[in-house]
Formats: sequence, structure tokens, C-alpha cells
Amino acid sequence: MLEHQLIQSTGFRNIGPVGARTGFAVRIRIPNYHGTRLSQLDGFTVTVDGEVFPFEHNRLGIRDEVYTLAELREETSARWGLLEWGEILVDKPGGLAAGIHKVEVLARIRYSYFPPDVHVFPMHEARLATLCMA
Amino acid sequence: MLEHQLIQSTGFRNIGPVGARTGFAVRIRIPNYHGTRLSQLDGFTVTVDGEVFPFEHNRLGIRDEVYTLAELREETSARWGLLEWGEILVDKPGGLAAGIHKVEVLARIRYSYFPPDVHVFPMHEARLATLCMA
Amino acid sequence: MGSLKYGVSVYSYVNDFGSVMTLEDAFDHIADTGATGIEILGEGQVEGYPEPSAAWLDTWFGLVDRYKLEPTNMCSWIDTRVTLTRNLTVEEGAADLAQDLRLAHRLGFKFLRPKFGVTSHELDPDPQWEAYVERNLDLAHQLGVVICPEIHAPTPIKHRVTDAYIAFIERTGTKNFGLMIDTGIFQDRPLTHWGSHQINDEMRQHMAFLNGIAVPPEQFLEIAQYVVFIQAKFHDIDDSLEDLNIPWRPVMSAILRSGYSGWLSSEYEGLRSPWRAIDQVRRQQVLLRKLEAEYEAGLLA
Amino acid sequence: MGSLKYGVSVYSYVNDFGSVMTLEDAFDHIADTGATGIEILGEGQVEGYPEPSAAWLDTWFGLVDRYKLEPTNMCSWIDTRVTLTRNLTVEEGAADLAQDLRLAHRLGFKFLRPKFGVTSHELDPDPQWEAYVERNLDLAHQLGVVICPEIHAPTPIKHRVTDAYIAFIERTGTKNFGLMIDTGIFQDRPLTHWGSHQINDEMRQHMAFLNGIAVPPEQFLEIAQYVVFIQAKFHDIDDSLEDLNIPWRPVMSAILRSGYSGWLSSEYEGLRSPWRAIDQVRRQQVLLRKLEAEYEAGLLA
Ligand SMILES: [Mn+2]
Ligand SMILES: [Mn+2]
Repeated sequence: MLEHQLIQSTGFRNIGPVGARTGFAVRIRIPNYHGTRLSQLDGFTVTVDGEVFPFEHNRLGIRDEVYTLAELREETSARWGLLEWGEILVDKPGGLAAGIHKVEVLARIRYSYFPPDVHVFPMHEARLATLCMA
Repeated sequence: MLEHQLIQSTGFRNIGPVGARTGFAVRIRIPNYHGTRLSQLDGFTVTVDGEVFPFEHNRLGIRDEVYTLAELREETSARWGLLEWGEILVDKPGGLAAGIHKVEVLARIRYSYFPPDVHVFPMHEARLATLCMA
Repeated sequence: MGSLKYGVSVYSYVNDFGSVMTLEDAFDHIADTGATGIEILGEGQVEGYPEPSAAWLDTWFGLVDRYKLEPTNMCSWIDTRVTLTRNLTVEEGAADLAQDLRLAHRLGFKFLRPKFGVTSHELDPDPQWEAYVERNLDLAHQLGVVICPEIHAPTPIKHRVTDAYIAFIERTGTKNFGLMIDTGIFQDRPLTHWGSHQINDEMRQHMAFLNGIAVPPEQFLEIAQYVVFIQAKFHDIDDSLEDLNIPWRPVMSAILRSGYSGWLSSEYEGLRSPWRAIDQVRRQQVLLRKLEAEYEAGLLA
Repeated sequence: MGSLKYGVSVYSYVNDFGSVMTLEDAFDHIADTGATGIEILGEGQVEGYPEPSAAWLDTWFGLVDRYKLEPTNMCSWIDTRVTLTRNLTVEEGAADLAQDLRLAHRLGFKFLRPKFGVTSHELDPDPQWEAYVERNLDLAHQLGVVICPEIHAPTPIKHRVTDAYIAFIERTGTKNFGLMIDTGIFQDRPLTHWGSHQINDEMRQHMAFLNGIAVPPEQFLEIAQYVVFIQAKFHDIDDSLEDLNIPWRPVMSAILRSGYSGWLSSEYEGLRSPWRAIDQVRRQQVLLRKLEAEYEAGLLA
């Protein structure tokens, strides 16, 4: 089961080898009320303790695949199911320090049934989350 | 999955044939933090809209069995697992009206590791609950 | 008693679904309200959509059987703007609709609600909708499924969108296309919450429909002959069983006087605090049945 | 690095377990903290206790394997006052303990914490405890399981209850019986919540231990040789990573200076609002590891 909120407690972690971290991951549930074709997602901006990591550079990990923004935008077959979590993968050499961080996610979802000029819908959530292993 | 609270929304229902209801049921999760031998439960007092239905007369339904208080007190083999719901079965000819009711449950649990004179631990919860079918 | 059929949409439990509730739990919650129908989001409740596994299908039919719930409507979406740089072609959109029709049929649903992309702030559907649907009318007929786009706020009943759907029905004479009414169009008092957020003044300015577009319930009678499904949208029913947004007495009166005898499918869309929807749906089921009983007793004008 | 082993008790998630969390979720939450051990309540996490099905056992071993968590301690209870009119006999109590030892061993646990019935307001265990345990020492030895009753507030370290357990160890010379320390005994500031309830003055009067019995951490050194397991009980770690109730700096210092090299198993027992425990456990794991690192760097006296 997923946590009710967008940003999950578990899965907030550094990535890359211990001592040579390459970045971090934020686990989220799908920022939508239904499963979604990946091309309908237009990336995720992540902010940690005020430092902004823009959506253009972050990747999405879902099941065993990782997508860059360019790949996501063109992925019209693969889908993100309502019961699955995904993780936003963020480059940050050295990773984050162990401890409590303020984490914000701005997910950009596209709805064809919103008017074209506002069809990228920003969904924002913020929380304190704890990263366990430096 | 069960609701977090003791008294569940679903399962609050009249029992007996439509038009000749014999009483009602209140579904609860186990009033304990671990699974429990049934003999450690000493009955459930139910109050609906201020009307008290004392624990001596109510029955406990668990899985496919129903226990009177006397049976419960002597049942040293059967157990109530942490993931299972039970229902308190209450006699009330005619049943309850469809609609929103204030429902209170006072569960009496016995803990051998509490001092003998206070070893019946009363756990009380109250909520508004909706009975759907008269 | 009663001519209406009562169902519940699993959308009512969104946010809870997958966090505090499994699919089986949803069946249990719905069946215990006394409802006999279940509505789902295809890409939502169907694991592995659009091609669920055999194991999932077994689970589905097992639940339908065990909880004695009839599949009513399946919701789907047509992702018109499929990428940032191109739209679906007519062929692709029609193929997606066909895929959903087949899936709905396979799961036992009799209605399919596709949500089309729109082209304007008045939510005019992409003109391709007509081709998507027309190419699928034979398939829908073979499968016994009725395609029903949703009349949803801020689009009212008297509007060119509704008119165009009705014109299509008249032109084709089809029985496999009809209107779905979302009762949110009758909302006549402001919402206080949107999802898990309290609505503030800025949100109200940008989304005036949050205050309700207040379609007069009598207008339902004028289009009732085209209505095949009703989603009983609501947001908040208080502890006295009063709905704070939807005027159910005139709405139910109009629905019942029209002779509509299809599904009324509870669609809760209020505050998304965990577990709240479960009891809100129970309240609505009681409220709607009570009003139907009053109508039958001659107490509801 | 470090001599301590970090685990988490699934009891930390009680109330959430079965409502917002499955057993697999608990494994996931625990493994992601960096902990390598899992502690459970036998009659709690084991479906079908005391005789889980073959299917459940497959699930259990699959999870242990997948999440690479080592089973640490299993908690059990001896229902001394088995009915209102009679107590367990020595034979029955010993049989229940044997049953739990076998189950713990079968699931891969190395420690079993039985909770005995008590006879007084000072929580003296029923004198039969000694016979229950003594009859099972050979079995525990064969199975490689250590039986460890819990020293839990309001019982302090310097107390006849602790003394009696130590005397038993000395008398029998057993390696299969030892002390479990629940760090709630070191609590030196009042709790604000008990379960899902805010604590009021009346509760404080009746349950003075809610304010903390404040055992001096240095006393741990006096009994450390008998301690086989530590439940790292805690209630509230704030947004600055400060524990509001347990003085971890002197507690960790004492534990580390004693040379204890066993498990520290997180046991959250604070406010039971849904999902809160997940992050609280993460905070504690960070806090304890940070203090161990400070100790190793010579920064923790
Ligand atoms: Mn709707
Ligand atoms: Mn403990």
C-alpha cells in the first residue's frame, strides 16, 4: 500500500555507491487519480531544503525502467498504474546528508480534457522526509 | 484492509430478515495491538444514540462462528487475528433506522500482565456511523 | 420497490484506493451500502490496463460473484494531445476507444464513458470525437455497450456541447450512444474543499465553477430521453444527512418524474481525508433512497 | 562500522498494520531505513498463529530473502489468567512457551520475549515464570533461541524483578535466558500522547510512569552482561531530530561503553496517527547511528 500523500516516506534515499553518491531518489505515488500513459507526464521539479532541481534534468524510474524527460514525453505505450510507485531520480554529486529534509515535488501532468493553453497541470506537494543512509 | 479506528464504517448493518429485523451488527477491528485468545475478551457494551446494550447480552461474530459472553469467556483455543474483523451482534427487535447514528463501543480486554484487580482494561471508542438498509 | 438502480463508483474512494483500500475492500464497502452496481475507472482499477492478466481477470470475476455487484460503467480517457508535438489521429483515437469498449465488455460493463480532449475554455470536445464514436458504433452494438460522454460542470445542459451529442444521436439513430449526467451540474452552493485542499479566494476566481453552475433541475426533463447513466456527484453530506452542495430534493424529483430507470452511481468528490469517502457514500445512498421513498409516497413534489 | 546491529520492531507500526500497511510493506519500510533486522509480535504478524499455513510460511521466507532482513526477536504472551475462573497450570504455561519457541525458531528468530502475567501493582511476574522457563531451557538450547523477559517501565533496573531474573541466570548458568531492556525505562520527560489519545491530568495521576521513571543510564553498565536484546523504545522525535522523551546521548554512551554488541530494535510507541510511525522510525535510525558515529569519533563521552 502507498502512503496517502504524494511524497512517500520510504524510498527517499541516496543513489550510487556509498562514499561516491551520484544523487538521490524521491518515491511518489502517481500524481493523478487514474493510471497514466507516460507521455502525459511532463516531468517533476524537486526542491530539497530550498535547492531547486528543475524538471528538465530529473528522470523517472518506474518498475525496471528509467526515463529522461525527452523519453517520457515520447513514451506513448508504457503506462504508470494507479497502484504503482515511481521514483524521481535527481543528480547531485555526493548525495544528501542523512537526516530530515524539506522535500517538495512539483509534478507536471497533462490533461487533454483541460483547455490547451492550461493543459499542463502543476501538482505541488511538500513535506519533511528523512533520508536514512548518507 | 481495516479502517484505522476501532469501529468500522462498513458492516454497521441490521440483521435478520427485511421487515422483521432482529437486531444489528457493528464491525470492529480487534481492540488490541496483537492477536488475542478469545477468552481474553470479556465482552462489548454497545451504545447507539444513547441507548445502552450491555456486554452481558451481546455476541461476538468472528469468521464463521458466533460466541455468547459465556462462550467467549471459556474459549481458550480459538483466537482473533490482528488482520481480522469481528462483529458485535446486538439484539434489538425491528433493528435500527437507516441513517446516521452515534455508535459507541466499550471493549473489555483482559491483560494478564496488568495487576489482577485492574486486569480488565476498558477500551472505548465513539463515532458517527451510517446504517444503510432499514 | 423503486425504479432506480443504485451503484457506487470506485472513483469515490480515490486517494484511499491503493493506500488504505484494496479492490476487494472497495467491493466490500460498496456492497454493504445496499448498492447493487459497481462503476470503475478502467485505467485505475484494472491492474495491467489495457491488458489485465488472466490472474487479475479471475480476481475480478471472483469479486463480482462474491459481492454480487453488477458492473455498470467503466470510465476511460482519450489522450487527444498524446505528445507535446502531436495529436492522436482519428484512427488512433478510434482504436483507443475500441480497446476500451472491448475491455469494458470483457469485464461485464454495459456503459463506457470516454473523456475526449477539448479545444477551448468552454470545453468543446475535439471535433474528432464524432469520428471516434461513429467508427465504433457497430462494435459497441455487437458488444452491447453504450458509449456515454459526460455532461460535467462547467458545461451545463443547455449548451452546444450537449446539443451536438443529441444531434449525433438523432442523426445516427443509434442506441449505443447516450448522455451521462454528472449531478455536479446542479451544485448550487460553493465547495469548501478541492481534493485534499481547502479552497481559497484565488482558486475561486480562477475556477468559478467551484461555486456551482446551478443548472435548474427541471432541465433534466428536457434531455431525459437521451440520458443513459447518472453519476450522482456529491461533495459533503453533513451529520444531519443534508447535502451541502447538491439540491437533491428537486434533482431526485426531476429524475423520478422523467421516468429515468437506470443507474444512479454515487460519485463522491469531497475532502480527500483518509477513510472519509466510505461513510460519505453510505450517507448518500441513504439520502437518495429516502428521497425515492418519499417520492413514491407522494411526499416529494 | 559500528558494533551495534540495527533493527526495527513491526510493533512500531501497530494500528497502521492491517489498515494502511501489509506485512510486505512493513519489510519495505524497515529495509529502507538501513536496518538489517526485523522484530515481530508472534500473535500479530504471524497469520494463523500459532500454526501458520504453508502458504504464509512461503510468504515469510520470501520476504526475509527479498528484503534481506534478519529475524531478530519474536514477542509472545503467556495468558496466565486464561479464564476468569482459572489460571494456566505450570504445564500449560510451559507448553505455550514451548510452542512459541518452536514457532520463533521456525521463522528464523534468535530471541523470544515472553510476557508473563503479573501478581501485583509492582508488576511482579507470576512466580510460575521460573518453572515455565526452566522446563524449556533444553528446548531453547536445542533451537538456538534465547528467552528474554522485558525490563519495562514502570519496572526499573534496580528492582527485585530484575534481580530475580539475574539470580535465575546465575543459578542455572544458562545461555538461553537473558534480559531484554526496553529503553522506555530511561524516559525522563513526560509523554504527551498515549496511543491515539492526548494524555490528560487524570491519566497522569493514575499512570505516573507516563511522566517517565528516569532510570539513570549509567545503571545499564551494571547489568549489561545479562542483557541480550534492546528494544529502542521511543515516542516522539521532533523536526530537529531531538527525542522529546528519551535522553539518547547518555543512553547510547552507556550502551556503547558497556561493550553491548547486539540488536537495537526501534520500537515506536508515540501518537498513533496514520503513517506517522514510518517517518518516526526513520528519524530514530538516523539519530542512533549518528550518536554511534559520534561515540566512535570520541565525541560522545
Ligand atoms: Mn462524474
Ligand atoms: Mn518494549
